[in-house]
Amino acid sequence: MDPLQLGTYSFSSRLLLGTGKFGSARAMLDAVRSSGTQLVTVALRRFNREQAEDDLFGPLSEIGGITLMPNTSGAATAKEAVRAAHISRELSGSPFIKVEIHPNPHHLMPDPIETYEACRILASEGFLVMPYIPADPVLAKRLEDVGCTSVMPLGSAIGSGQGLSTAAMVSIIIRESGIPVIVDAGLRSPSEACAAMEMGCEAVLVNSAVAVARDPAAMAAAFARAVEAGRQARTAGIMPKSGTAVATSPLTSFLGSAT
Amino acid sequence: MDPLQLGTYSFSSRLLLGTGKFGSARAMLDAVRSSGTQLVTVALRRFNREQAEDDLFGPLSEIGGITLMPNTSGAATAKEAVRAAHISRELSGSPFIKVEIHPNPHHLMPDPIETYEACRILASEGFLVMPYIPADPVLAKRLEDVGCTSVMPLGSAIGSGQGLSTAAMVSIIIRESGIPVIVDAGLRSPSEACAAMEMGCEAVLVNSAVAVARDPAAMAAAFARAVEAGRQARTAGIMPKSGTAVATSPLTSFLGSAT
Amino acid sequence: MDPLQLGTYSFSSRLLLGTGKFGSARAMLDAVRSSGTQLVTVALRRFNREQAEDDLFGPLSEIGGITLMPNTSGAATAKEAVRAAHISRELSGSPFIKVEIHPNPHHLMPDPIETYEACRILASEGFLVMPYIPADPVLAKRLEDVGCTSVMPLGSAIGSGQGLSTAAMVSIIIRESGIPVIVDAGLRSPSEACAAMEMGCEAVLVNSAVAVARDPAAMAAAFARAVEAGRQARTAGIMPKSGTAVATSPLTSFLGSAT
Amino acid sequence: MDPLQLGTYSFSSRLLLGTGKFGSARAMLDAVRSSGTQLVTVALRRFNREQAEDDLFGPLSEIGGITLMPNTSGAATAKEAVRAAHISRELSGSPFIKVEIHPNPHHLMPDPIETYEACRILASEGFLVMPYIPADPVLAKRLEDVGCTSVMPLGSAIGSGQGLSTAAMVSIIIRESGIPVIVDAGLRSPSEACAAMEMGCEAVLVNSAVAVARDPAAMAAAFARAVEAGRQARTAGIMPKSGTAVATSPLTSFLGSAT
Amino acid sequence: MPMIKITLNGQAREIAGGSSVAELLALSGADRQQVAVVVNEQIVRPEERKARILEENDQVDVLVFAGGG
Amino acid sequence: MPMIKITLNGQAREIAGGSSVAELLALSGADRQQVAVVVNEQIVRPEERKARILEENDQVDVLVFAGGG
Amino acid sequence: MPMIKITLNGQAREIAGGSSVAELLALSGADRQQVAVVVNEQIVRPEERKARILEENDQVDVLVFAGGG
Amino acid sequence: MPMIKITLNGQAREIAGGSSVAELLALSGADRQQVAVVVNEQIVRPEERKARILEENDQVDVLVFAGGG
Repeated sequence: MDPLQLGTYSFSSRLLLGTGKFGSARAMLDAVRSSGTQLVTVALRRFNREQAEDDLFGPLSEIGGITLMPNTSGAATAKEAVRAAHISRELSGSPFIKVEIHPNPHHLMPDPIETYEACRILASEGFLVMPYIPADPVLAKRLEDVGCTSVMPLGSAIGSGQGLSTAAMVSIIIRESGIPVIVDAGLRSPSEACAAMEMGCEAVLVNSAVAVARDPAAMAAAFARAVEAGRQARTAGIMPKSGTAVATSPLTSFLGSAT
Repeated sequence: MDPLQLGTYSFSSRLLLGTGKFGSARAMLDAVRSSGTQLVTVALRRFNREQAEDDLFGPLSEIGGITLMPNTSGAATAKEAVRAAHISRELSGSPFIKVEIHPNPHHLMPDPIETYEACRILASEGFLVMPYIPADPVLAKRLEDVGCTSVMPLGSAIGSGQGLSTAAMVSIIIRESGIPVIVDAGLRSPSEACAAMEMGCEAVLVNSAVAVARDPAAMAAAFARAVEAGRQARTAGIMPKSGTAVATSPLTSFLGSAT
Repeated sequence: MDPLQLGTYSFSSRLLLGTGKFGSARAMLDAVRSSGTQLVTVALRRFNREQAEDDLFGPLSEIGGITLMPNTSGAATAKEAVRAAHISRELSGSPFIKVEIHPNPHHLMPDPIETYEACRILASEGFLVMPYIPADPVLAKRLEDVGCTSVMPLGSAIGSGQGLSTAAMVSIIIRESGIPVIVDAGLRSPSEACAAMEMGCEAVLVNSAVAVARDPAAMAAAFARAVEAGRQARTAGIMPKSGTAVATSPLTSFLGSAT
Repeated sequence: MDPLQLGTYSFSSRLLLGTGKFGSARAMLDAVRSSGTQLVTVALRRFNREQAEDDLFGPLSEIGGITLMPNTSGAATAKEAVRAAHISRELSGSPFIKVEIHPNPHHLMPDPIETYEACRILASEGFLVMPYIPADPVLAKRLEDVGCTSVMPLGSAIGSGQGLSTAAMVSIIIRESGIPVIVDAGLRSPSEACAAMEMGCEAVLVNSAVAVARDPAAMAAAFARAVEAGRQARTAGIMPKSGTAVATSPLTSFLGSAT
Repeated sequence: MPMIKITLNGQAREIAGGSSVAELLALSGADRQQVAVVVNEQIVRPEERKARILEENDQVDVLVFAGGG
Repeated sequence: MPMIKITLNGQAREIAGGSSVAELLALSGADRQQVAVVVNEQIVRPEERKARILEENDQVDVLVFAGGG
Repeated sequence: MPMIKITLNGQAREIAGGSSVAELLALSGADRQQVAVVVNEQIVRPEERKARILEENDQVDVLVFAGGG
Repeated sequence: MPMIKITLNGQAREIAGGSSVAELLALSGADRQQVAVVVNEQIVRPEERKARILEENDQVDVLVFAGGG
């Protein structure tokens, strides 16, 4: 399939994977492998010698072909997000940063004002900025204007599995956008990821749906297939809807000839 | 993936493909090949020496690994459908018959009364009966009781591309059914086929969405991938929906520590 | 509003009300009054002197202006439904009969074969037959052909409150039907009843949504208003959907004149 | 019904009406009357002696009981919106201002950054600020924090008639909001307005759906009824959805007793 | 007079031989409202209930309208 | 030999009396592929087609598989 | 008296020097309804319109309420 | 040598005066993986950690990458 272009980076996989909420580091790593993902989100956390397994940097590096996209989770303001980005880059060596500023723990919805300010600053510092945003067409365009590499509108609340509830707005964002649009958050199943790709998203970011599946590695593979199917369908030209039925078989009446 | 079992037949592909409405026999054959389908629908038509290309029996046989499932399109009554089934079996040598009785050319919706009667007769004659039906849970169960091999509820009107508009009823049919449920008609894109598989359909039957795509062969491959993804997701255990957000990243407040 | 015509009967209210599942006979009667309904369903039950309040015939007669539509609930076959209809007419003196044949207590979905047979017989006997049916366009048309007064496709499973899940099929039924189409079962809130009327239903039948509301009488009034609103909107001409935005305000640029 | 409280103003009608796109001033005025609305939006336009009918101030004042809510349509920045608000207040004598800043004429989606800034300023100047916003929960909360009187999230693009496409986000906004939430833009029919009220909106603002109806006055009345129905349903306690059917009739088997 | 066995609304019951349907209704407290009576699958109209004498093993159903959707 | 009238796929047609179904197929160019043959609603199997002689007013349908959904 | 150039609602226009805003409104037929007047981005209230004399290059906007959503 | 008080990942802690950031990491078992170190909001690069001596009341954060979406 045609590669996903983000800044100067090119990825053959269009499935971005989050690493939170897995039952174990092993389960997460198996899912990363079977998903074929090349861009993976991680989050900063204070070192704790009792939870050495927390540290994902080593294990993820060993897989190979993986680029890290740290997020700014925990930041409630632009200032905090910028600081988290600086620390993350120090640790990851990656120019990618997922800007994620959600002050309210009940719904984890992004703050458009703080997100806009943080993205403006980080883009000017040369980060490849990937903001997690509400499905807001004008905000998306303004983030493009300040130099974001992609916009990542939410499908529904993080971890809710309520799917692409924002489809109408996301399709406007796609129509107007000059940068890749990636749906992030809320996708529950591969069919939803496939639908996002059919709409014209350049990629999808999934975490909970894989992490809490009974078999995360199998679910990761299923998402990978569905994302490819959706991209392929988009380029193959999806049929238009019709208000009426259109026969696929000849309606020859020979059968009635003798009745 | 686990095989699709229909009567004594076992298929590795869970995508059934219709052969109508393609721009050319060549386009159809390319789509059949790239879809990996093993069960293909065809329709009876009077021989016409001017349209020798109409005759699909030869070309489909050459592909290999394809089982034919003739349909009874054109039949408006149980009696006509039974006659079409007899003629079709003579020609196909296949025990599969897609019972399709739709008296109204405006919407091509199946007739439950005539369909029930035709299926009763054909099942008793040893056909592997695959009826195209409205998404009617009790009808589906009664068809199982008279010996149908599968039931194929419609997603929406044939060729309309309005998708799985009957999802609520189809999921009841699946819950109650002791035979494979296959969604037939109305699917517009791979994401819809994937969703049908996630719901628990054993397979999907697609025709228009592939036949009228800009690139039918690529669309056929996309459907194949999506069907596999949906089946795999079903078995991997899809996450439940949640009314609220559930964080995927630590919300540690270290970033605010000094603000 | 224009009256609802059913056989030779004319009703100013387009809200039909069921009487089951209410907390008390009083609550039910208050709801009937505040709904303004003129056609009410009841069900046969064996007399039990310990539950004299069960008997709704007297109280409903006292309200005045109410026509009874007994249902055949409990019938699992055409034969049982016909018998229930005879007994009900004896007791109600009303020509209306709601044919309701649902063999499966898990989903209470109607049996199309038995329903068709029962309706054929009862219509020939002069009943005003109102069958509760799956949202099946051909079945609906065949029931019209055998003399039914109306068809009542289900919106979703009885008592499930899942709304008009069958909208796509119901709209085909409406387009093709020569008799009033009434949505029965599954409606959860007034907006859904309103939407059914906007689609072109001639009336709606509601029971659970009113019976289990915190305030059944107020909910009954809300449904009555919503049904009127939907009918009025249907006749006032609902705007078409548009793929794009269309300004409602002048976009004069005077404000920017000096910037 | 309980009144709608906006700042120190109390309205018995919960339907706000826009005055754009009507075929004539007379049609608009008839719709305003039959809707029973008490809060009406208008837009500034340069005076043109050839289109004296443009001037709605006089005619609307004559109706009586109408409060004007001028909008800032045409403004592309906070600065322009603030200027439009000052001019509008001068002309209307009303403290209400609908802040509407949409730079892109293709989709007319609001700009969250400029809208936030304009609202901050106007609220501090004592306006009753009613911003038209994307369905963004955090933006809504921040607008409440700077003193807005209400937030008016869009249902879908202005004039598109695509309905409450943002329902999932709007319900989060309602759950979190301490000020009235009013759905503005995109509603196509009364059932959608009714649904918005059932969700917990305090009012709805409608324009195109009434203005372009075949019979605007009748449609306005239909919306008024639907809004009342939705509010009444909300307070009467809407039933929960159920995954399964729940019988409304006794399933006594007496009918089968002798079969 | 000897008692006879009948079935009333699915329950076995004894009543005095020679009783009429009307008497059964009165005994059952079912004479103060509109009811439908079915004896051995035959509907017994109000005007017939005095005359109709019950016999051994009669299946009697007495029905009313209850709440239904 | 005299011609007889038959109906082939709904069209009136004349052929030489005594012709077999197999001969009709050859004349019609329908002998190079798999076809189903129905004469007066009876299916005529390949092995029967040489022997089966057509008669005046026979209704003949020759069918193939075309694209269908 | 000499004419001066002003801009009225975006259009260049000449009026007699020394004219007031109120006179401009009368000339423009805008004195029979409620209008808002903005001169060089400053709002001119009704009570100020007689006294406010227009000068060369003044930008004048006269605004009314039209239909809007 | 006297102990000094610092804050490590939000927790009060004492270490020997004159200790370097590198030494603190070794004591904390944080020297076997890639970590980010922030002292008083300033990032301390790996190459600076030996030289950077901790002082009374320093706020030290040692961070790693954990799972996140």
